[in-house]
Amino acid sequence: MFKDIVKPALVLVLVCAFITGALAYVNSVTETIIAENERVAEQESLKSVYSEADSFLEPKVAGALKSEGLEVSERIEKVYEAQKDGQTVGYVVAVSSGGYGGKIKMLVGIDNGLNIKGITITSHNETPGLGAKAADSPGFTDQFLGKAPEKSYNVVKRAPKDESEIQAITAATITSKAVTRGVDDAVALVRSMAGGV
Amino acid sequence: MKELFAILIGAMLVENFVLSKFLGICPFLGVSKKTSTALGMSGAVVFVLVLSQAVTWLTNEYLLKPNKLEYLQTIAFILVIAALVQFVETVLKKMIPSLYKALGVYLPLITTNCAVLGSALIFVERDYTFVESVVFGFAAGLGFTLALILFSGIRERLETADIPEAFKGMPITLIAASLVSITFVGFAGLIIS
Amino acid sequence: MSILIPVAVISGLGLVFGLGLSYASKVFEVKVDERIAKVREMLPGANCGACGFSGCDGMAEAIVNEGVHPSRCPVGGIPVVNAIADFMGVDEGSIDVKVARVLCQGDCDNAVIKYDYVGIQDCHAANALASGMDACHYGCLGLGSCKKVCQFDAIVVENGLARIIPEKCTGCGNCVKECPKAIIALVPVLSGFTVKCSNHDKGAISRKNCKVGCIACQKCVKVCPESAITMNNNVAVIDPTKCVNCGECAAVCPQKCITNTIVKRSQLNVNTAVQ
Amino acid sequence: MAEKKKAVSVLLNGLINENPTFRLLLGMCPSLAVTTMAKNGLGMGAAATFVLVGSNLVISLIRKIVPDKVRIPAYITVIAGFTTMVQLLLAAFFPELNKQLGIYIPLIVVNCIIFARAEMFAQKNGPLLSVLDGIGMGAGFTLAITIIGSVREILGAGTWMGIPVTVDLFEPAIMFILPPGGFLAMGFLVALFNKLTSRKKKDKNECKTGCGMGCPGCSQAANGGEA
Repeated sequence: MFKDIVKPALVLVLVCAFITGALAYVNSVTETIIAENERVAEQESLKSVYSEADSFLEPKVAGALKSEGLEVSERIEKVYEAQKDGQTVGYVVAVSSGGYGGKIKMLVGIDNGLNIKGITITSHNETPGLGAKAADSPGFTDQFLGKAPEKSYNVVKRAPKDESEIQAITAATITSKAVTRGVDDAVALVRSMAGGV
Repeated sequence: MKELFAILIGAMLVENFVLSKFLGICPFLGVSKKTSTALGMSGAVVFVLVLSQAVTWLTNEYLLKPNKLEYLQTIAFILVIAALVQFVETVLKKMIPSLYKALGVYLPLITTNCAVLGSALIFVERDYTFVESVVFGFAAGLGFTLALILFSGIRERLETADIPEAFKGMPITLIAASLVSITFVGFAGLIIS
Repeated sequence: MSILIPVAVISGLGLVFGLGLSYASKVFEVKVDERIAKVREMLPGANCGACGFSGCDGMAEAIVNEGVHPSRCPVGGIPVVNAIADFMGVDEGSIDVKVARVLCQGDCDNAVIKYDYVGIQDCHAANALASGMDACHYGCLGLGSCKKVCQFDAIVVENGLARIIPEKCTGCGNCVKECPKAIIALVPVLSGFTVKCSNHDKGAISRKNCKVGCIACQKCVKVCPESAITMNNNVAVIDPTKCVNCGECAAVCPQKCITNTIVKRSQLNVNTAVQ
Repeated sequence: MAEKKKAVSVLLNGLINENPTFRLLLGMCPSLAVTTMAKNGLGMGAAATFVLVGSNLVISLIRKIVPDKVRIPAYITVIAGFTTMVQLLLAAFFPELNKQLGIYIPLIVVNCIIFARAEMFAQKNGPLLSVLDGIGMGAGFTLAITIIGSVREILGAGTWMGIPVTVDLFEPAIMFILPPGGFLAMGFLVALFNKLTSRKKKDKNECKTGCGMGCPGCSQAANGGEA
């Protein structure tokens, strides 16, 4: 009875315990460093989108925003408040909209005056060379910089006439539209948050 | 309901486990010599995938998440999968010996099958609910079956083709696999979300 | 302290699975006669089917359950047969070890060809096309079908003619079944002399088709002291049981198609060591 | 002396004649998925080697006490333990590489090479030989996937380790970064590997085909030598 039931179980438990013990120790050592890395990475990406701000408050999740009665589309993930020497000068909105190959996650920096400070696409799996151009070459996202239009942007195939028109990336209209919708939602949210000042 | 359907089609065609996510290639190349063995293997993979998705989801939800042990995911999942496969093997050996003989050596091979652990890690990354992750596992299994049977048909034809010496065996199979996976790239735009 | 919780969780899992697995393997124990596993290990494991069973597993089961005599496995040779016989407590019995031999000498230089064959490199394919490119209807096509099926790498195709290496051949008989011309025969390894030709045409025709074909002149039949050679429809056949390897026939054969294939004992592959 | 020679042969074994990726065709999942860039190949190879050596060592130490019933779960736990260790170390000290290799680090656990070596080698040999085998196999694996990574990166993106190589030589074929390119590159590389290593084995006098086109036929089909 002992030989073929308890012994195997015991050995397995011993192996598990020993290995997990070592792992837990390694984890306790690396945990702080990993958290630090993640925080630094996050700050960096926020900074790249909103260079003037010097610090960012803890993000508010979409659910919390909804409870504040703000206009939150299901593309919004969370919002960081951007501060410059203590004052809230603008917001960074984390948005994720459905692109060609799947979800495109991006950060949109918008100041109180509804000017778009910067956009970076944090993760996507669009086809390399086509949809991926939205993330790799800044040309596309720079079109959004500057004053956001009253209503929403519209995506055009030819050269844009005015501020509110965005030229789509050739052969990647779905991606271009997805990014634009994401930016529109971010602007709408910030507009409702900043009370349309 | 639409969400489940999207996952089902997505995992089967768009992110086909073998041909676009590169998971489960070892059995895919090793076993697809004959369609009969391919059928047996994919049957086992679907069976194990569904079971393992359910069990791993429960372990993750009630064991790992409450005490914040996310870093132990790999070890816990693989332990569950290995035990599950061995359990299935012993039960099959007793209950349905004919099926066990048909699967033969492929059953323990599933433990090291990247698709099973891969799909477990994906449902964590996308934090699917229980039903969604089981459907995802099932769809991934179907995708695996589709790719495997499609490919074993091709390989049977390859046997009679006149292939240069250096390309015999695995190289020509890999090139055939790349052509098949080009067709699956065509499904990329299918995501309806 | 924070180390304890993870260890507890994973070891808990380990415990549950350890107990579960060993309990399951106990409950679902399939009664298997462990002698079968032992015999299986002793068998060569080539799964060639020469014993008539589906493979070594089938053979092992047959030896243990149905009392089949181990000598049915030619591949293993004497040592394997003796080992299993002792294990099973059965007397070894005698075993005449067989080796395959190609009964043809028609390579590129000797055989005349009817047409240039540019097709799939397979004897069956060539044979389907007017029974092969060789003028001699019975000759070896040299496209290596036998070589493809030989698991022991004992067949070499040289200059358009298949040749079997006696040391490597284990007598499993797969090539005998495979050859579309059926000119590979299993002969006892002791038999020194064989007529390396199997054409049944009359002398005149065979002389036209091949430089080294048997022309049924019957000189060997007359000269053999043990009268071990008989004519079988225009080709001489040596009966291995009667042949004493004196070599008279080979000396007298005008076409030189009787060759001396005595294998020195030391060359023999340990599997087919003669008693 | 024999002991030392055996150790060296075990070490070199993994590199050429039993190269896990090109010869045994193990560990296909990571070697196809991660090798979109040579740098990834190197990173993945190093991580896999660390896990392989570590798990070979531990498994060869505990191989006597682990009963057969729980052999697979126990070995897998050891391998998973090392993989998670690599995962944590990478996340802490090489975050950038960790982001690139993403989901494929945990998949080292089911990398067939490691489990195969554990079953085939570590279970039968002592710790020292197992570690050497781990290093040999790991080096072979790293070498192979770095080669695949370089081929795919040069053809697919025109750069190598990030440095643009083929500036205007040709328009890079994006297909090589996509999954089909992985299979294709792997197929040709394995064929090349077969061609190179099989040259020694081919015996000259064997005339490959029958006398289809008379004797010249043999020479034309074989390797140019006169029949």
